[in-house]
Amino acid sequence: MGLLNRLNDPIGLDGIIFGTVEDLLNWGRSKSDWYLQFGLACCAIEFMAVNASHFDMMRYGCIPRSSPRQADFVIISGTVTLKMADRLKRVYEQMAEPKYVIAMGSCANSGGPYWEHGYHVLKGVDRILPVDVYVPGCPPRPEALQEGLILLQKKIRMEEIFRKRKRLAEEDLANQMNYK
Amino acid sequence: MKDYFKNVWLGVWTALIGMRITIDHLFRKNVTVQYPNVHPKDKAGWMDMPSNARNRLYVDMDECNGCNSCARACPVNCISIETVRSVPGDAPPPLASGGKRNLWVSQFEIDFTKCCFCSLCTEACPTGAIVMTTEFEYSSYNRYDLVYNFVKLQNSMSDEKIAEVKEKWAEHQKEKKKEAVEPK
Amino acid sequence: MEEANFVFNMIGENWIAFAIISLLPMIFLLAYALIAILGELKISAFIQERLGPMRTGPWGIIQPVAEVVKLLQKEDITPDSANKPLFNLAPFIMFAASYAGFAVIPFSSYFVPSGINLGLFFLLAVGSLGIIGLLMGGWASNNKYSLLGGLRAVAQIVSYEIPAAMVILTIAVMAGSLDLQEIIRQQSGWFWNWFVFGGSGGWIKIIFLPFSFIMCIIYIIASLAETNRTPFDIPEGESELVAGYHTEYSGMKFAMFFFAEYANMFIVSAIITIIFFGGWNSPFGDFMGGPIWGVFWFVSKAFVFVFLQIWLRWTLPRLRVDQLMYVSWKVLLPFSFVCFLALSLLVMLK
Amino acid sequence: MEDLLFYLFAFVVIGSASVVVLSKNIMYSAFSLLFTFFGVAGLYVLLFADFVALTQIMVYIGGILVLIIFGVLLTTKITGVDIKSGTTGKVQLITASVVVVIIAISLILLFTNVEWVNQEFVQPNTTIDSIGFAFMTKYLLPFEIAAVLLLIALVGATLIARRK
Repeated sequence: MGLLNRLNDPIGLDGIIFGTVEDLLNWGRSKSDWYLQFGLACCAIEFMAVNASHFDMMRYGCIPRSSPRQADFVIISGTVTLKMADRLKRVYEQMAEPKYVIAMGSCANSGGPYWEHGYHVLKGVDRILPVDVYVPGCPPRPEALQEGLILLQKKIRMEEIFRKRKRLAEEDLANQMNYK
Repeated sequence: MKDYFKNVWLGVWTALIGMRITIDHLFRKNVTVQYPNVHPKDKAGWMDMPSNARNRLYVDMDECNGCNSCARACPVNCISIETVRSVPGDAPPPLASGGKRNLWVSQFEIDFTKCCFCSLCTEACPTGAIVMTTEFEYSSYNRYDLVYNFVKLQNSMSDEKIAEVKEKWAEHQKEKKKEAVEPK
Repeated sequence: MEEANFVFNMIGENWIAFAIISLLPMIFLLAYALIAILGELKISAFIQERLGPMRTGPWGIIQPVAEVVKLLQKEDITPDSANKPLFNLAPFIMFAASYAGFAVIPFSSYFVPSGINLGLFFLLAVGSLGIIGLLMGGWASNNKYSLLGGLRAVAQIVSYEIPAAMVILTIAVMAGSLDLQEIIRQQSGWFWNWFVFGGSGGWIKIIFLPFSFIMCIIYIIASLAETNRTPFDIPEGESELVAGYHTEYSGMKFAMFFFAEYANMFIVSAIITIIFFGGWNSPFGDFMGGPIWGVFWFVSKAFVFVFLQIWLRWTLPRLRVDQLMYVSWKVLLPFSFVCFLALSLLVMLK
Repeated sequence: MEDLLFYLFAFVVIGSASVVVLSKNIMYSAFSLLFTFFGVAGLYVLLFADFVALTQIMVYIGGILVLIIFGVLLTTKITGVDIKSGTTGKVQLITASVVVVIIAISLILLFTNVEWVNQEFVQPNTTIDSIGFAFMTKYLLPFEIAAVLLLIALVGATLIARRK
């Protein structure tokens, strides 16, 4: 189905050539996710559990990297205090594109138990980072984190590489037309 | 001198012990549970969900009488309930378990990004409408998808119905005010 | 030098032959790197009773391909305050240094890229070339962790080169040659002719057998340190230095460091195989002998030592810096001196 | 082809050596020594002195260059201050250039005036044997004296290091 449709316009950005290349690139990125060793609070315990033998995060192709330069995604596992937020943002900015973020647990999603009176807590990590997947739970079960991981991989598989540039150019053009 | 050789021997020997242990583990059966294939809710899983597992909340709107106990019990205020009082003669349908209801529950929102899954709301609930389920797979790409409005989800009240009920209550209030003013 | 390369035999000594000969180890290296990465992931997983990559192909066997595809499209960051020319040059020097080692490795009696008669010395010399790449990368990153990692790596490699050199000296004495092919040929026959069992010779060698065995262990330990593998991976110890000398590297440049590390692993395994375990010789005399089986024996013997390195990595904890220096200067070096004297005596007695 | 390689190596040596001299950043100087040493090793190979070439790589690159870089890294404050060589003043520059020009002119004159004997060169199969014999017979005394000197230096260095 998908492959046959691509035969209509073989050299187009959706065509069999670029489309397949895009699929391959997306496949590589989704199957080889290196995560940053970055634990913040109690969610990090569950995160460690996912790393350990019973759940084995490496099944998804996730290898721990301690340097943000080599990591592909970061799991915000726990409460992000305002003091840590600076550091977290810096670590995220040090990561090489393409980079992804999984917000794990209530604290990372929206401040969690501290959302109302926590004077020291960032109310949701999406205030400073673009979060890709939100995993609810306080803390989430290890399986829930794995589901988040699978969702992230699905998202990466669906990404546009060649079409994105075209689409952005079109949007740009449309914006300019509107402006005039 | 004797200590030196003892030390060297100890270093080599302990390394060999360690290597024997790891090579032993290399050929053992692994303990990994392959999550999407082996689900913890299946009995085949290495451990099924414990009976007191605290996961996603579920609210049975047919059982909810809008008493707000759960919202008051919630330590993080992640439950927000809006109720509309019913006018006389237009009472909501009774609870599924048979109790009387005086309030239309027009909105029952639980923000699962804030919820700390402490289960206090389930204990506070007089009718047992709010319960902890074993469902944990509800990650999402969008934070606002995690705010569950159970009224909408279960379609217990349509928007028109809510508007109608609100209007009725407003009219009722007006009439009451008029009645309160007129006798003077 | 006298027995020709099979490529030369087939198409004569011309440019094409040289090109093919210089590319063959590269092809081997690419294939080996994929296998070794998968092996590292899987062996580490099995040792910890996990499964390792499972969701990329059947049993995750194409995981390394995904890694390569990923690393190819990662952003290539050069930090703003880094010293750009040196920062970009370092991975290439590192990789060139480890690839240079492949120039003299005899894969079979009929294939060695360059059959110089100083092969062993060449390997020792080229092994020290990578240090500069490490130091360059560590310094140019303008990051304190990188710099410390680079300095530690250099201190470690320089001090472990001395026991390694002692071992190689011993082998030179025992074989009377530095030519790798000649060294291997002296170990032909059954496996008790290997240098780890004292080389060929009469029954007198039984007395010296422990010494040659200790020599082998000394070289294995020293080679672990020279490739920065656990338990000697303090240059990239995650708990102290973020990732050591390659903290600031990302994308393809990091992949080159990674690749060079795996190439180094193979080179030291190949050296162990050549100088102690008879290179491409079959362990059972003429059984499965010959040049084509030679490749099989050589590669499988080398892979055993690659496996040993991976096995040790998931067994032993990281050494402290002072312990590292203790092991090198106070344990390996005296032991290698004693063994050198003993084995020289054996050569005289034979 | 060998001519081509010779010019390549010569270019590498001269280019990197001029970087060593001219660069204001000491680190650049130190690291370009790598290419100088390597190019010289290549030239040795072209002269069929493979043992000397490998010794060049091993001793100069693996030992001395590392020591130089270590020295530069550990003696100068790295943070905040650019590492610069301090010998680029005008007086030194002029003096040095005069000396260099004189030496260069005399060298060129020397090279052009000497009658070079072009001898048919026999490629030796191995150079180690002859080096070993030369060390143990003809040049035994210099060899031993150099060894004693190195030993003295080693002991002295240990003594200095132990004193603190």
